[in-house]
Amino acid sequence: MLMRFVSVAVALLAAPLLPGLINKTKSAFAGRKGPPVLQLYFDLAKLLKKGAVYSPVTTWIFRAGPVVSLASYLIASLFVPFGGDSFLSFSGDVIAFAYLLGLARFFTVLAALDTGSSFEGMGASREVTFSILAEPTIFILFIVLARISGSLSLSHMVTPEQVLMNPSTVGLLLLIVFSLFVVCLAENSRIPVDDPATHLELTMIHEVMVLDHSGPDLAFILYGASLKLFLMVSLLAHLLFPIRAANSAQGWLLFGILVAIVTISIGIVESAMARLRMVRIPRLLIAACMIAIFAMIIGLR
Amino acid sequence: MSLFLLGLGLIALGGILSLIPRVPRVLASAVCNGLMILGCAVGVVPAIQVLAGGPLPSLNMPWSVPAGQIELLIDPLSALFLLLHFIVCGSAVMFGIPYFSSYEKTQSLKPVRFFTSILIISIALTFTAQNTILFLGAWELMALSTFFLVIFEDRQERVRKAGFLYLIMSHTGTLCLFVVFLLLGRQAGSLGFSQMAHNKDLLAVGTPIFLLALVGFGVKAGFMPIHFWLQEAHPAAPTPVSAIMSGVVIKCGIYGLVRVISFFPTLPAWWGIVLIMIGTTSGILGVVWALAQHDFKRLLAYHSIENIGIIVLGLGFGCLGLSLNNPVVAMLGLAGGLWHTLNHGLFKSLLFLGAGSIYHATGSREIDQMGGLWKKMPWTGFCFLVGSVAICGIPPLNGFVSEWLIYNASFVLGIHNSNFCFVLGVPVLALIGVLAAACFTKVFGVLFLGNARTEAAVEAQEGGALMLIPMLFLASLCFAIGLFPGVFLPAMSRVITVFSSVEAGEFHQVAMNQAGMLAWIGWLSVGILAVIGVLALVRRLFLVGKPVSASATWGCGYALPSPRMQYTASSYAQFSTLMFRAVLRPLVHMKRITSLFPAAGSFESHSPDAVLDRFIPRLAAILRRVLYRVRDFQHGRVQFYLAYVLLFLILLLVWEFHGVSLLWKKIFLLDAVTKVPPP
Amino acid sequence: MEHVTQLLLILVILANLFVLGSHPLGACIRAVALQGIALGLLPLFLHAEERSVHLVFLSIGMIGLKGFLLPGLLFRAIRDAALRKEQEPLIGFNTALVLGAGLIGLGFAIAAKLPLPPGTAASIVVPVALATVMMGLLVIVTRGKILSQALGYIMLENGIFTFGLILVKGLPGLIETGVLLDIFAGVFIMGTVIEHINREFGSISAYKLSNLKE
Amino acid sequence: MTIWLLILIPAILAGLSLAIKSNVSRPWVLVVAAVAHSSLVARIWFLGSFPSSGTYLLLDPAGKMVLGLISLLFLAGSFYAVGYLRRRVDRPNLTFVVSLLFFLSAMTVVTFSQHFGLLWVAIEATTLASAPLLYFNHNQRSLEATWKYLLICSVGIALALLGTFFLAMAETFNGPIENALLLPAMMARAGSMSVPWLHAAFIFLLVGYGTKMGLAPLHTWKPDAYGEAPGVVGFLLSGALTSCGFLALVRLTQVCQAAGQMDFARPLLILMGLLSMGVAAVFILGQTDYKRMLAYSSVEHMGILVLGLGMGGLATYGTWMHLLNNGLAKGILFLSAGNIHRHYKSKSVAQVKGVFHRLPLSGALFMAGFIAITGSPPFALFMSEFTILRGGVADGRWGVVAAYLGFLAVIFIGMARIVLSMVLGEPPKDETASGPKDSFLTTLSPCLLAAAVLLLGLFIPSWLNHAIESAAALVGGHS
Repeated sequence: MLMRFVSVAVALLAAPLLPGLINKTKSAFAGRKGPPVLQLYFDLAKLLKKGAVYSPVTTWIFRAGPVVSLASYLIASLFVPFGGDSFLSFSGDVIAFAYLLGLARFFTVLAALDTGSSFEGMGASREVTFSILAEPTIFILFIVLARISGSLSLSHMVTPEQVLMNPSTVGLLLLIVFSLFVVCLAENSRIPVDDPATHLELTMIHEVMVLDHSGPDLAFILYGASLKLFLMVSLLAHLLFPIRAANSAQGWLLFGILVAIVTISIGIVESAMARLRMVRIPRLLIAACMIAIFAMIIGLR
Repeated sequence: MSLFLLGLGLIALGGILSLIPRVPRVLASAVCNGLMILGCAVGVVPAIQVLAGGPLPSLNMPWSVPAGQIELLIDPLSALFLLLHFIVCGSAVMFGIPYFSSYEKTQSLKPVRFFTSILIISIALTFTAQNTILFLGAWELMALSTFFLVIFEDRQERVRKAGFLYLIMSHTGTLCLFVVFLLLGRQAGSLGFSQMAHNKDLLAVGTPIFLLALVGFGVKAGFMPIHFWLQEAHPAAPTPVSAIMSGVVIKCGIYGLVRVISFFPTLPAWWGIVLIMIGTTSGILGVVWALAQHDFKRLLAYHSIENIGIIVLGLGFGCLGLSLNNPVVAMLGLAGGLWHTLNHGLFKSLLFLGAGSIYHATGSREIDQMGGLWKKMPWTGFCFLVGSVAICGIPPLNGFVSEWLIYNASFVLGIHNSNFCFVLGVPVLALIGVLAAACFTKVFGVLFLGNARTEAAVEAQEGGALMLIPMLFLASLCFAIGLFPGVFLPAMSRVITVFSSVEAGEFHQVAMNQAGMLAWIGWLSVGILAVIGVLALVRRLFLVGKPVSASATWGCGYALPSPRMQYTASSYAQFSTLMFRAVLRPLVHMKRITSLFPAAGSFESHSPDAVLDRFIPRLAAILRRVLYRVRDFQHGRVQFYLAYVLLFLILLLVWEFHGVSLLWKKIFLLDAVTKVPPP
Repeated sequence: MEHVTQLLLILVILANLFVLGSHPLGACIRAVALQGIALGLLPLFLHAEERSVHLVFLSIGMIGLKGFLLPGLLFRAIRDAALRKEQEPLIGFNTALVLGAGLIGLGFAIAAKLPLPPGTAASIVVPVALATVMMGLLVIVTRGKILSQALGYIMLENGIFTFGLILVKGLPGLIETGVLLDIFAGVFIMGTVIEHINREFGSISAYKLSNLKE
Repeated sequence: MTIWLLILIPAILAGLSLAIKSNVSRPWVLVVAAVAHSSLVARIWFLGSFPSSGTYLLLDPAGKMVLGLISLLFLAGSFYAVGYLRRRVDRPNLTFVVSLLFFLSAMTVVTFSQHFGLLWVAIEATTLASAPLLYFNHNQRSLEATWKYLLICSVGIALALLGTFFLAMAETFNGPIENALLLPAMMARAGSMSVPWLHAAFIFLLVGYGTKMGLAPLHTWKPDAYGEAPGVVGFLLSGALTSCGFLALVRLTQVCQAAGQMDFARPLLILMGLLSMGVAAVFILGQTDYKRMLAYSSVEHMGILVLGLGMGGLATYGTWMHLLNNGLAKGILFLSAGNIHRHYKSKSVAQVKGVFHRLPLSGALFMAGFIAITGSPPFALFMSEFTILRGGVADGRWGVVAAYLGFLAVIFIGMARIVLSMVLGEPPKDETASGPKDSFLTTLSPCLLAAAVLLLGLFIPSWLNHAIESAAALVGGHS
């Protein structure tokens, strides 16, 4: 039990590392030195020390947005296995996991609309539109995973050890990983869907929704975003090498390496690709969805 | 039973007293509405007792009409629906007190009170009747009283059209039900429900019964594509009535379907698949059309279609589970579907009451004319938010509980079966959920957040305690179910034992297992609230002693933003509806900006209903042409009329004396067919 | 006697055909009057074996009524309305004749299926009666003048009477009441209405009477 | 004695009314006649007796049902007629009152007559008595309607006469007999009747009395007559007179049944019923005149009656209930439509808007009548139409069941469109140009009728049920 607490605590502490790692990768590709890997920790510390500025248009919802979304990510992290078993696990927790992300999105979007800014409204509109495509994809992937693993609990689903016994399903796993990777990029506002680095509001999705937040609120948002990225990367990491480890040193080592691989791949994709035009993004997501459906057809056979 | 009858009696008394002429307004309102609310409060008690495992109250009296019998029984299924019914109606009636008072100057409220009481009573009888005649009588009475409530503002063309549509669709559906119950009665040898249940003979005519029940009950419930009265009638009715309609009346369709299915001792697998297909269509298309609306009551009406889709999806899985003999799936699907019925009734009536509150305050139903209402009506805003989160199926509210069960049903089927249909539920529910979230962020965001767009929205204010109490009551119920679902599961497992094809012992076991799982969901929801509370505290602590200042919203450098520049409901949904334009086929009226010094531009879009606004007019045009021809037979000349007499006479003579009669009998299926033997 | 009966019945049919095929109203009325006289004579020959007073009275009454009174009334009506010809039939006279012939055939075809009680004198009574009824209806249907329609109605009545004659023995009284009452209804009430129509519409063309329709 | 009183009281009062000079007070004679008639009928009903006067006039259960209905409707109609004629004192109403009383007399004879010849005479008399009623308005339109009514019904009745002759032929086929055409005697020796002649008689009587009843395609006089006649006349024609036609068909069916010829009669009755419903459905859809709509509704219900009669068994039991219910419900509709017509001065649906707001009581009654006549609970017609349907399903006549429900649905849609567009909406602005509003006498009868239809839908007293059952038993019906 104690190990599980520790496990979650480690994950929560490690989450802000990922954006730093991605940025490092990108800098390496660009031939720059780049910001330190721990940059986000510094940012968070600085933001938490600051006061906040609120628009008079905003209400309670604006303040609740970051809190609710961070709370959902925190709870969601209980279902995800890191170095070993997840903190919590019950049949059907996978649905709860997805809907917690939905709760976070719901309040983030409302907080954006609360500012009365047309830019933030635009961001919110885009966010929900892309989620319309991403969400069913995730669930289709969940079906395949449930079918392979025979379980409805997230920590078992992303470590379907049966696959290793049956080489023919390895291809299936690859399809799943690819599809989930695309969804992960979209959900976490990475290139080619969204560009977290740009400051042109018109081209952004997630960043534009949080334009008006400041101080601890922004810290909550930034931390929440990194946590969400960490959670999804963790899922991908497990799927890359689906073996169920106890909360042991080897388990954490393996997990760390896999997370790094996925994170660096994200960095590589970000470096190698340009941001897609807004109207092209649905096509990318639909492609991911089609791959997921293909996986489902194979998986159901 | 006496409590139930006492409740109905109080409600009836309220209705009858409302007809007394020349009573002071305040007194009439207080007495009639008070009696109705009290009646609902009394009536809900036996429902709760039954769900808690108490004995089933029943009443059996002779009734001197052909084949009639006054036979009432509150079994767990009835109790579930009665619970919802009395809660929603009591709340709506209380809400109606201030809501209708604004109409009092222009028209009499007597019909509203009278027909409301008739409506409440007839629905309660629908849910408890155990005799076909009584059931159909109550059913049609419910439809008629709803009709009279819908046409409350009959001077408006829109309301008249809605009332007409509702009436004819409802009656046509009822005619299908006549056959359903007569077929059941023919096979069972009696028109009593108790003889129909568990009857093996029913299966011989199962197919026509099922299909006709789908049409007959589906019209009332709003299955696509026979939903099309719904999005007209719900917005046209006064809001408390819309709340009852969306919360309870359409649930009568679900109740009837479940009741009929529950008679069958075994179910063909294709029934479940058909239900899943209907659920999928209604769910997705309902929410897609909702997304494209900008009249908030119409939008809520389309959401009712969506949620009916979810309910039917759940029932479909349940039936599939029953026919595949998989108690886990059956339990999950049926419990999910029926529970969602309850949940939807609660949060949808909550949302309608919220909408009514806004309409009462602003006099408009255009989402795009609102904005910033949270500051004026925080309580309504809070309740509406609770309803919005719940309808999207997001934790920690009740919508999540039932959707979680249905998801699980589909997942469990998918793990063990290779049929594509079986797993359809999962992505469909995901799509519906995310579309609903898109829609309700739109509604809530544009109504309550940002800046007010019109004068009416600036001057809006809360409608008083009588409006808020029912909303807060419903909202608290949404929370209660969301936070403590495990408490309600035993009641649900009792409801499911009503099905003839369910063996109680086995299901109880499964139900108990699920209760363990649902307890987790409850803990999860509690956890969310707790973590939110802690984080809010943390945030507060961080801000202690720090400067918190106010400054205008960052306009990306634009210095003079006006409320009209905010994202509207239409613009917010435009990107998403673009993806569904193939089915929505929106009508766009736009003045493009073409010159360098542009004149005022404009943009307007409507998404007409596919069935009502596209298919029906075409059908009607064809029909009109044919009718025009036929009506020429009555063209006024008496000679022709006599010619018909002559020709008819000759026809009959030839028929009789030259042996054509046998042929005619064959063509018109006039011959009696003996009872279908059991297989 | 059989031959006389046959002859009278053929006369009835011929009168029918004459009315169907000709347009001077006067001639048509005369033909119907002749038909009435022939019918009036029929009971005497049809039940030749028993010459009862009853039959004689019936015969005289019929001849008086159908042969003289009704035609007289109709003559007066055409004089009042200054009508001479049926100018606006719905279908041509030739077509009407063909249809009439068809109806005679039909009458015979149907009658062939209806057995005659043993001892009935004239075998063609039934087909002639049926044909006359239907041809009377045909006249009403095809003619445009209300007077012609009244004429058709009398033919229809004549057809019924023809058949009734078979039953005279079995059902004393019924035939008389029936036919007289019917004549009363058909002609006197209709006559009153015709007069009203003439006043209101200024014509007795049936075509004017087609305002009420869908 | 009772029989002769019932027949003669209206006739004598008709004579008395000649002596009354005032157009205002004369109509009260109707009420006197109706009250006297109905109290005598009520006495017959509650004593449970079946009076007879010789062999020709005798009350049997079927006649008792129809007699009760006619008397009740006439009672309702008489009060309304007083209210109606008070509004139309400008028109002389002597002919109207006298004809109405003779009409009652003739209908009474129909219910008693046990002899086909007498039945025929009485029905012919009803035609003659009702013709002046149609012509009450004395304008071109009513004249045309009267002419059509007379002509078509006269042809029909002539065919019925021929049919009666055929029936006599069938009976006397094997030689002269006593009591020919007398119903009980005929039924007793039905087995030895000549079948071909019976069939021919059936066809001619069906066409003849069917014309009187207004079955399609012989219904063509109905929309014109009902459309042009005053509301109360339309009501008595559609409720009472058609019941007489129905009784004639019941007599015919009795004979067929006794002769074992129902296999022949059934399909004819069923087809004719369905045809009537179908024609009514087509013409109600898109109708623009609400009184004509009521006429087609009458065609529909006559169709339902013969349909039920043809199906036999349970359906026939339902038919007898329906006869009663239809008569009562037609009263609500025709009488309230008459009020609406008087007020709006138009029969066109397009001209009549917002009756609920202008004439609340008549509007509510018209709406209630519509709900009742289309067979919706809680009104009694639901019970009877449902029972007929139950009979169809019980016998497994799927084709009939499907057509029956289909037509009911179409008729509901057609009527709903018309009725709703009339009762709802904004009434015309200039209230001064409109006719009289509701008065006590013109709404009393329809209100009471509505109450009766409602009560019968919730509760059927055992004595009434017994009467219906014994009437149905005559033609092979059972509950």
